Amino acid sequence: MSQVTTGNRDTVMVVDNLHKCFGDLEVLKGISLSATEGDVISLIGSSGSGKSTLLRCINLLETPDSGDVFIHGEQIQMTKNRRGEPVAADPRQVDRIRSRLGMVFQSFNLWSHMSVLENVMEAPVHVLKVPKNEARERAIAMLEKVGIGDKLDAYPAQLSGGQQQRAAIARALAVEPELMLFDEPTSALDPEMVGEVLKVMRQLAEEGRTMLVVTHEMGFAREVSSKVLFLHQGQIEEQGTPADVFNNPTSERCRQFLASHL
Amino acid sequence: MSQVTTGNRDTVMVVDNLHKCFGDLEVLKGISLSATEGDVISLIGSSGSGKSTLLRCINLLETPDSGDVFIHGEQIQMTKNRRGEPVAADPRQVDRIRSRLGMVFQSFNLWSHMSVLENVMEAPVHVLKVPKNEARERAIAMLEKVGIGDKLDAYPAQLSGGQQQRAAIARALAVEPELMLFDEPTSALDPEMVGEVLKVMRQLAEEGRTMLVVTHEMGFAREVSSKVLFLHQGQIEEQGTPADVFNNPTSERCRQFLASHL
Amino acid sequence: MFDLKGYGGLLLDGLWLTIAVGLSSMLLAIFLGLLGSWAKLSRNRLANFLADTYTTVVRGIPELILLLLVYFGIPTLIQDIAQRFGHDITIDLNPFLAGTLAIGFIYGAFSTEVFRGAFNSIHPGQLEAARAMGMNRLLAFRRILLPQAMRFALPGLGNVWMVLIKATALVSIIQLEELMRKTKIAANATHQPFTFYLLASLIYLGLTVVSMLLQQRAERWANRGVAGR
Amino acid sequence: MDLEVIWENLPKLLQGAQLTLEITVISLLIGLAIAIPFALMRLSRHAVLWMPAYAYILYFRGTPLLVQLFLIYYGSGQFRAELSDLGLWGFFRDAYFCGVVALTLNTGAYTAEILRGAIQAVPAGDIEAARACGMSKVLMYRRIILPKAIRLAWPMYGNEVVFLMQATSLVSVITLLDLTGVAGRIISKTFAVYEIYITTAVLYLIITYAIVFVFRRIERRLNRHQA
Amino acid sequence: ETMKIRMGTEGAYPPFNLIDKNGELAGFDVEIGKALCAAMKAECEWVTSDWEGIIPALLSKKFDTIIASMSITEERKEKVAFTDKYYTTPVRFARAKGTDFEISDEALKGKIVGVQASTVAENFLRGRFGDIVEVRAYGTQDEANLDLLSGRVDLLLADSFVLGEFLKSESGQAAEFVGPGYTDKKYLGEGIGIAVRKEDTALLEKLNQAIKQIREDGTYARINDKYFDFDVYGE
Ligand SMILES: Nc1ncnc2c1ncn2[C@@H]1O[C@H](COP(=O)(O)OP(=O)(O)OP(=O)(O)O)[C@@H](O)[C@H]1O
Ligand SMILES: Nc1ncnc2c1ncn2[C@@H]1O[C@H](COP(=O)(O)OP(=O)(O)OP(=O)(O)O)[C@@H](O)[C@H]1O
Ligand SMILES: [Mg+2]
Ligand SMILES: [Mg+2]
Repeated sequence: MSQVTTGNRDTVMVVDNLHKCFGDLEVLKGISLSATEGDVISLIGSSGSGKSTLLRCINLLETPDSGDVFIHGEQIQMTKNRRGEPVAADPRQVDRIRSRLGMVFQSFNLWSHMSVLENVMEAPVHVLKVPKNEARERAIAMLEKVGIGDKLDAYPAQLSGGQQQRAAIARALAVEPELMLFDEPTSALDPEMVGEVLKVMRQLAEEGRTMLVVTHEMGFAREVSSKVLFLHQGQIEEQGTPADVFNNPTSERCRQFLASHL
Repeated sequence: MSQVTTGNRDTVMVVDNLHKCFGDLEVLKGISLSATEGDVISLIGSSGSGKSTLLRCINLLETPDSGDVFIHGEQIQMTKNRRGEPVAADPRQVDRIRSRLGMVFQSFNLWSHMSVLENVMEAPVHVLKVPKNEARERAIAMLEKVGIGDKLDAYPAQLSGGQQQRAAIARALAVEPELMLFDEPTSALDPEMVGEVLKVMRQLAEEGRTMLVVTHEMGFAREVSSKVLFLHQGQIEEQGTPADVFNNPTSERCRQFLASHL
Repeated sequence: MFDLKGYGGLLLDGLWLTIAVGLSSMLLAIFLGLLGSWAKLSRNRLANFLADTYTTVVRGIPELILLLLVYFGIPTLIQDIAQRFGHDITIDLNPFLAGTLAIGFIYGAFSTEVFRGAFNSIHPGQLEAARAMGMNRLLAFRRILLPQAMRFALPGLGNVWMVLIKATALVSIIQLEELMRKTKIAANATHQPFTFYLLASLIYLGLTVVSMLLQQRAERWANRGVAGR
Repeated sequence: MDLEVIWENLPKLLQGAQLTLEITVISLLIGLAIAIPFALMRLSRHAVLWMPAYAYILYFRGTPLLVQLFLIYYGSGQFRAELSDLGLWGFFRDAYFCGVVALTLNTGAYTAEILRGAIQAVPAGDIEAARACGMSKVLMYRRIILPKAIRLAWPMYGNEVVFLMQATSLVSVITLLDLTGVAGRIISKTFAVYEIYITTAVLYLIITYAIVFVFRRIERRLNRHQA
Repeated sequence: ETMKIRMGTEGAYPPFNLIDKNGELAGFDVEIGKALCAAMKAECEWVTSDWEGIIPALLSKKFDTIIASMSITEERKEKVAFTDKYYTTPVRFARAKGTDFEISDEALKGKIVGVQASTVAENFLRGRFGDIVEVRAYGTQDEANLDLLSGRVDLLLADSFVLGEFLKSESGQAAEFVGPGYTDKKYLGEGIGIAVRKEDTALLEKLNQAIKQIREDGTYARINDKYFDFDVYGE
């Protein structure tokens, strides 16, 4: 397996031998990966293979059973609580790290009691302490970029599926995160809109931001990403540049998966 | 515009000049369409164009402002309430008609207090009065078909996005509906699983069931459907056989939309 | 610890009556609460109006007054009318029934509000899915809405129950000797109000502990399937 | 119906109603202020935090308000010497103070329990989204969880306000003359049972209606987001 | 045919009427009531009711008489009819030992006086001293007693017998009588009577007869001596 690293760029994230179980079900069986500045890593794999769980473990929405996560070289400190379950040792550290990550959820998770604009402004204003006016301007610009500038005052319940997803993307981008975790960010979008969103993402990559993207869009994985990981039953079965993975997959399972792509 | 009809097959559904507003926003501006037995109609269009709203109007989850819906030749009777809002005249008629339609929601809407199996058994047992044992067997078979036979007793919150979507598909199919309304049924699925689900749908089409499918999968629209509709700003801009629409779109807007397909 | 001067048995009798009146009126209250919240959320204006009137008026009038009106006022009125026509009748409302009806009726209004809030909290998609499967209103209510509403309603119902069980003390005014009245009797007879009031509060506390444990179990059951926090 | 009795006693009843309103409002405001920290403590995983909160909520929800009033008022009388030494007897001597203390602690416990239920009912997705953007626990509670929980709790809290308003009628056991107390006194003099009770009921009804009206208004504002 | 009467009482006003530990009614009122029944050759059934509901209960025929140490007052007479008195006691002030409150209009100025609500003692206090003292009304005598001891009130005014019982008790040692006994008819009424509904004139007549009879045949004296070391009937 080849490893994509570029000498003079910073390592943004390292995941080392991550394990996670839900009850008896072992969902992640020792995942290791790393991302350097400007990397766009696509995570592909069949439904239920653990992609969302991996993303959620990286920003500690799920607590890994074992393994380490480093963000910008800083290790997220873990400890065990009295029941022997692993927990974060320092909640402040976690908050601080999270505020530099952006996440788009598979199910969007927009705050239903806030308008779209309020959703997007929330973190910049209250977490990053950006002045309100500035945050509003940037939020509006972001929402216009994803094509829902006319829905600023609508509540999430009044949006179509794709509009909700775009609002969620805008919300994640509004904190100008150093590392972005996208969980199927284009699943509810039409091809045209997918194109638009991908354009935004490519632009971000060029600005040097790092992204970890779970996607079913093989087109995206092939064209935008600098590295592709194929997850299968909780393990990384295959990884490499898009060219490697798509043209010469070494794993049988991966070949099969890619073959089914219409 | 060409119209796809086949002389000796029954007309399953007719929608005639449907209008729907949300407040000032006119979402559907006079939609007419019809489906005959065995038809698979793909509804494509950009995000926010009114696709979900159209599906929801057909089974009266949204009440249309004007226009008629016929299911198997039976017109859904509308009347006005005292405030002048249109409402269904006979709730029993609506219930009866709905029990012959199946719907997969864009946001799945699985019942969160029931396990996957219970979700799928619910309507057959309590609406259609299928004996419990029989319903259970059929539900299990259906869940296995969509590949989540190992998640029978999991609750929706414990499923991955794609698993939830498959459970929702199984739930809709379990009532063996005559007309199925699918709202982006494969959005959360990986390409492999998309292939599986499409196989199931194709099979259903061959059994003579009729389907109306909102989709962003142009591959699906092209290969499976008997008719493609392109919705734009609440109107049908383009319709015809997949070949017609994809190869010779007459509308400028439609051409543009399809061009962006990666 | 407490010198009860032999009044323990008396208090126990009172406790049973408190529990009996409490449970039966709570059942009535839940039934009326479901009915009332349904009426409030329905689109029928008459039902809205009736339910609104019910909850405002009943919640607004002090329970004591309502109870007196039901138990004394109505029989007196009927007797007076009968007398005017030359009949001398005695209307004897069973105090247990009257107490249960009055308290159930009053707390039905409070549980109406609890259920209304609970039904409002259910994600609309849950009902839509039920309707789309062809469930009629009643079936969707029974199978989908009610179980999910219980999730949101249980804490509020718990509160109603806590207040209700203590409000049963009111029925002493209609000659039902429940715990509080027995306590008063014992406190007066022995001139030891602290002893007996403290004891009564401990008994109520015991009832509460049992109720809270049951409520916790019920909440755990109602919250099945929701990611545990 | 003897309208004259009503007319004659109306000023006294209105005075009683004023006391009722006063005590209700004061206890409600302080009660709400203490309910929020207690609800949060109750949900904490640290025994030092949740145990006292649990005990407080249990006791004040678990025992009759009548007994609480009795114990706080007459009980404090038993400790006059000790309270005097602490300089607190001046407060406890006053029935008004004791009444407000008892009602505040009582409504605080009920409100804390309502809030606890509502906080637990906040959808998991909302909380995850808040955590994912780096909100600290405090910020998350302030911006996401509490605003949402208040929406869920609102109708039940409306109940609690009405409960409390009516519960104030018990303060007559500690010699305060609220609306019910005044009514009782007039009745014992005039025996115009139905006249006075019905007038009292109407006064209570007016207050309740005002409360319900305000709560409805606020609820509608809070629920704007529900399409 | 024997007459059937339902006798109503409170059961929470010892020693006049109370419920003993076996749940049986006892007390002076109750024994008098039983004696009256015997004298009338009536069959009696006893019913208890909270004090607040006792007159409404009589009026709505939950029972036929109230024999619960109820003073005969003008206001009550508007609603119910009373028999002749069957006992009467004066009311008196009490103060905490170690205080020097005297009973005179000047000395009482601004003092706080505790009294049981809805009793003739309250009537009297408000009528006679209402402009001078601050009246504080309690639900039960015990509560008023507690507040005398805690110093929240300066003086108590109550039925001299009930108060005497308290002063004899252990906690009552810290207090003492002060001033004379009052029997002012204007406020204190004409003594304690049995209430019946106004229309039941025949019953009223019979009860009055029976009271006379037990006074004469010594039954009253026998019951009196069981409870009191003086004649509670008054003059
Ligand atoms: N309840 C509502 N209140 C107000 N506006 C609404 C409501 N529901 C939908 N809309 C608006 O109606 C338009 C059409 O919505 P619809 O959900 O039908 O779009 P769609 O074609 O399904 O889009 P997508 O592909 O993103 O799901 C959108 O602009 C949306 O904002
Ligand atoms: N809270 C939970 N409790 C129990 N099992 C869970 C829970 N969350 C996820 N799982 C299980 O873990 C496995 C991995 O889930 P995950 O959401 O990571 O899949 P995924 O790769 O994101 O799939 P998809 O493409 O369908 O979203 C699934 O089998 C799922 O059922
Ligand atoms: Mg996923
Ligand atoms: Mg849609």
